[in-house]
Amino acid sequence: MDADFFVAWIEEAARSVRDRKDELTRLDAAIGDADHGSNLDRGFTEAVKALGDRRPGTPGAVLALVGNTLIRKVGGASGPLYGTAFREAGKALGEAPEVSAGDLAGALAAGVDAVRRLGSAAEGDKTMVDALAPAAEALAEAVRAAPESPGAAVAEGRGPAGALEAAAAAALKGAQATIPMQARKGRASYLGPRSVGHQDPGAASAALIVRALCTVAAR
Amino acid sequence: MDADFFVAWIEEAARSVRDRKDELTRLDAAIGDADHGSNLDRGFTEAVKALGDRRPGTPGAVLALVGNTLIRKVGGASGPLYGTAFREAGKALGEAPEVSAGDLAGALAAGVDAVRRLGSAAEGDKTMVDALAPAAEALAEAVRAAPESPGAAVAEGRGPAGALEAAAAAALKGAQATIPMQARKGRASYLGPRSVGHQDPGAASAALIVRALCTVAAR
Amino acid sequence: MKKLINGAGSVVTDALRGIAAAHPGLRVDPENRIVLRASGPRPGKVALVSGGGSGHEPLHGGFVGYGMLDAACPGEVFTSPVPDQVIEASTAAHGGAGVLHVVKNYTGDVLNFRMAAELCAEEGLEVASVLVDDDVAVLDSLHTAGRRGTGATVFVEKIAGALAETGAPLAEVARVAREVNARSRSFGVALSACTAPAAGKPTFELSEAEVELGIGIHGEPGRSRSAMRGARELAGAAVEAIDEDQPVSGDVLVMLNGMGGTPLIELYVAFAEVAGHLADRGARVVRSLVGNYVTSLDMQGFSVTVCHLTDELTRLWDAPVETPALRWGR
Amino acid sequence: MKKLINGAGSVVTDALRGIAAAHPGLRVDPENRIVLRASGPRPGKVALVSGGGSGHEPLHGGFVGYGMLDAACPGEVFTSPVPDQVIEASTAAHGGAGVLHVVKNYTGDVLNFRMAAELCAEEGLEVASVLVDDDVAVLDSLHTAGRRGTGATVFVEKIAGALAETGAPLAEVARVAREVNARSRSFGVALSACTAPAAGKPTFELSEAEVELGIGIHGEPGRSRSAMRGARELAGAAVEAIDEDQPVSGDVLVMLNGMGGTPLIELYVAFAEVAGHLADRGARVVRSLVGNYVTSLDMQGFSVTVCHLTDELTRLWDAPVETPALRWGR
Ligand SMILES: Nc1ncnc2c1ncn2[C@@H]1O[C@H](COP(=O)(O)OP(=O)(O)O)[C@@H](O)[C@H]1O
Ligand SMILES: Nc1ncnc2c1ncn2[C@@H]1O[C@H](COP(=O)(O)OP(=O)(O)O)[C@@H](O)[C@H]1O
Ligand SMILES: [Mg+2]
Ligand SMILES: [Mg+2]
Ligand SMILES: [Mg+2]
Ligand SMILES: [Mg+2]
Repeated sequence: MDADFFVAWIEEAARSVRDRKDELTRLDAAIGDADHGSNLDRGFTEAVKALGDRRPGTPGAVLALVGNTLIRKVGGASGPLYGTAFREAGKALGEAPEVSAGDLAGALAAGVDAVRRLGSAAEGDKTMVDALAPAAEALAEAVRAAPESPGAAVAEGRGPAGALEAAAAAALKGAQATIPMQARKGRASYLGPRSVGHQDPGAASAALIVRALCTVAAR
Repeated sequence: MDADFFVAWIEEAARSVRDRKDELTRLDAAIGDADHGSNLDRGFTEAVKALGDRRPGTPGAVLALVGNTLIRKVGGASGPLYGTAFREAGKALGEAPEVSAGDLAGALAAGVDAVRRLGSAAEGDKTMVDALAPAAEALAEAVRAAPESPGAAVAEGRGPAGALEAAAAAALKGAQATIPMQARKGRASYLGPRSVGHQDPGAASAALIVRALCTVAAR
Repeated sequence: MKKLINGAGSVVTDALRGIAAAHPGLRVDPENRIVLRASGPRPGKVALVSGGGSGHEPLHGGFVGYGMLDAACPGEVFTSPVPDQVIEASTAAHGGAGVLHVVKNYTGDVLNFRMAAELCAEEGLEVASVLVDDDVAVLDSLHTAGRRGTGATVFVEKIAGALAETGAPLAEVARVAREVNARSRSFGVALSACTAPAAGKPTFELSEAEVELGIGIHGEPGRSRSAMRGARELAGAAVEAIDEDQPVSGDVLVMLNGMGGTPLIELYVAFAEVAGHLADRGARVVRSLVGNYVTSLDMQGFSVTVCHLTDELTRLWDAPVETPALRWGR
Repeated sequence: MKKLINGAGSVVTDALRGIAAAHPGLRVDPENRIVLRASGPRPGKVALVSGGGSGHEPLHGGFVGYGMLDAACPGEVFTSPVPDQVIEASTAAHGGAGVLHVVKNYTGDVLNFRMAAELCAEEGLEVASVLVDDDVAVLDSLHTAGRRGTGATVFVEKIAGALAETGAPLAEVARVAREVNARSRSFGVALSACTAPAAGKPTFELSEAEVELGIGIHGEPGRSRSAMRGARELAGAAVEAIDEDQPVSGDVLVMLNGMGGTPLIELYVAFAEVAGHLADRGARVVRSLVGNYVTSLDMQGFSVTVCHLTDELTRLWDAPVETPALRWGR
């Protein structure tokens, strides 16, 4: 996977966020402040623009630019959190012009760790971590199960695309699992028990973003 | 008709205004500021209280007290207008302990004239004058047609009660005739052509007050 | 429409208690319903007295204080005060140099203040009156009660109040008050109707797609209903109506006034557009107010008031003022 | 819900243009979205910088000026500003004596200000931060993001701003800011939800018979829903919640804050009740603010903030201030 692949991912994520913008905002209206959809839409739109302007040459540079753009353009809680996640993921990919599924798994793990640290959030707190962490684990697991042999693995559905499918499914499951949780981080925590019964908007957007990765890999 | 008759009139008017308070307010909401019902209710309630406290001994004194109370308690346009009408009507009755239907007709005419002067309003301007003026004329007319011979006149239905019935009917007709008018005085005039199609609240309350006179006379 | 009140019957008295508790610079007499300066009348100074229905807060009680009003008399919601209040206020505020009544042009206000002025005169109190009638939405013809008094009231009270503070005689204070009124024009737009506590429901119904143009400050409908548009177009409609009546030019004082239910962020959006439209017409906004000054309960919407300044008016506008709602220079 | 705007996308920039047009004492940079004092940084004075999502006007831009903030950075509606804005504002406001960031305790504000502070520090700018977290409706436990910052922000900015104006060093200014926060508690009540322009509909639904108790300033629902009651009872609920957390006593500064859609007459009614409840508990309201200071777009409702004063805090509260939304003494 090269820089173009990662650019394509961000473009796909941007499309998907735009398509689901109102739904994300609606989720945020229920237990937050009704801006998550516009926040991410603004951020990913700017990220795509920045990528088009600067055309970074490596996967690491792509993610770094995305992370910085999100930090510079989103604001709110999700801006620094997603921004830092992309920046740390980019850092993990180093300066290689091509990366493997294993590298990607490592990058995703690094990104999730960054969110955990910055937001002091653990799984079960009803945040984006609840979608991102299982996705990172599923990806690492799939990669461990099918070590790098692109041809065969892809044929069996366990290559990058198959592994990413597992990650996307895990993210979605994780996002849905936030519904019964009581929030302990972010704005939703102010609601106490009244936060139960609603999906966390950040977990929902995280599932979309991981799904976009899988969509692009399956092309 | 003595002071008690006039006190009974005001009590009946107060009851009637209270009963129709919401309707008067609704009429005022359509082309004014939605306070005519509460204004008159407050005023007549206070007038009844003042009459109870002070028990004036002549018809003229009753009306003067009512007028002063309305001026002191109502505010708005209707306070000074109705207040002055009652004061001038009271003045016209002088200090006589008993007054005739003819005296009453003269008093009503004096009251209407006072409203006309104070409000610079003519018939057709869509104000209380459009109910009061025809009532005063009808009363004067009925009295002219059946000069003071209480027994006979009452039997024919043309005594005080009959004459007052004519006045009340004229007031109601006058009030309803304000519906198609375009207002030229008061708040409703701000609406220009949009004031057409609504009954003037002051004309409606005037019809109630004249009707109360008739109700009491018919007892 | 929910209201933060104890009951429709006590809202004016309850609010007066709040005003008394909030502003030690005021002396509130809830019994007689008058609001005075705590410092009492200043001998030799013309006293400014104003009043009108409640529901327009901070008008008028919020403008009592140094450099502005000496007394205010709030009536029931949207109902002009009774003469007794005006007489009481005038007597209490009188500093021996006469009293100026600032009266908004509504039949009720005019009649009640006139009666009060006559009775004051009988008592030997010198009273002059100035009528504020700045609302261009009302055709000023023999076929109406004349123009309504709205936003310009704030300008009249501020500027005449500043002149009174200098010890100017009654005739002079009345002269400048009339001049401010003559040089001011207003126009209002409603996005929603207001709900009077006693009525319990909105005075008119507006769909999501409509606005009322040319509304007053008592919940009455406007001159016309029109399609809802953006802030730029609505501001344009207001500026155009004003400009048609009194062409805007030169240095102007502008108030972008909220009707009570519109948040400040939106008022700033509208003010930017008003300033733009005025500049397009060659006028220069040299002084301004943006906020809720002459409200109509919880109505959503705004009004624009433009006053053509002279050097004297600018100087008096800039003079110190210390009231709950307007304060600078001290 | 109609809005007086040109479009959801431009509301913050459009409002900033209005703020710029209305307040010559401010320098507004709509590009970078920062609001500064027109007079520029004062050498040797600690600079106060605050910011947060838009939709809370006059917070924060309306508190920029002598005796209060040096700069404000408004984010999108209800969205904390980005680090670039904070860095830009801090750099522009810096007078060589360090910068105090006044940060309301929300994850977004905390993270963005923290990132900005780190980057400022890397550039050699001395930055201290004070976190405002006064809202007693939120349980302050490990199971939440901690208490929200609401009304006390105004007190912190005013009082710390007054101290900064005296030339006090950064540590001192930060100390007094933290003290004000520690001595302040707030509680809010909503009669209706607000509508964010981008969302287009209310964030929650409330029937005519219900209120939300313990709401924040971002349209989020409160801790609980309860039956609609009169102003006296609702004010009582707010005072009680505050008193339970930090018993009210002695001399207090009280803000009766409107959420944006509630008219002033109702805020005065509520303030009278708050003052009464506080008196019943033995506290004395010696300073107060009644009006729209920390709003939540067009939400109807109010919040109460109580600050336990010390002589120092009272003196600093009384010190001159000259901002669009708070002005006295000059
Ligand atoms: N401390 C945290 N750790 C991890 N994620 C968080 C934290 N706080 C908030 N979030 C995530 O951010 C999302 C909200 O993002 P957004 O609505 O854009 O920001 P804001 O809450 O500032 O309005 C939440 O749904 C949650 O997933
Ligand atoms: N100039 C006037 N002359 C006669 N009647 C008037 C005049 N102005 C108003 N009215 C009457 O007063 C009524 C309104 O009374 P009310 O609602 O109590 O006062 P306000 O208009 O001050 O709210 C109108 O319906 C009209 O009948
Ligand atoms: Mg949000
Ligand atoms: Mg009326
Ligand atoms: Mg009225
Ligand atoms: Mg937000």
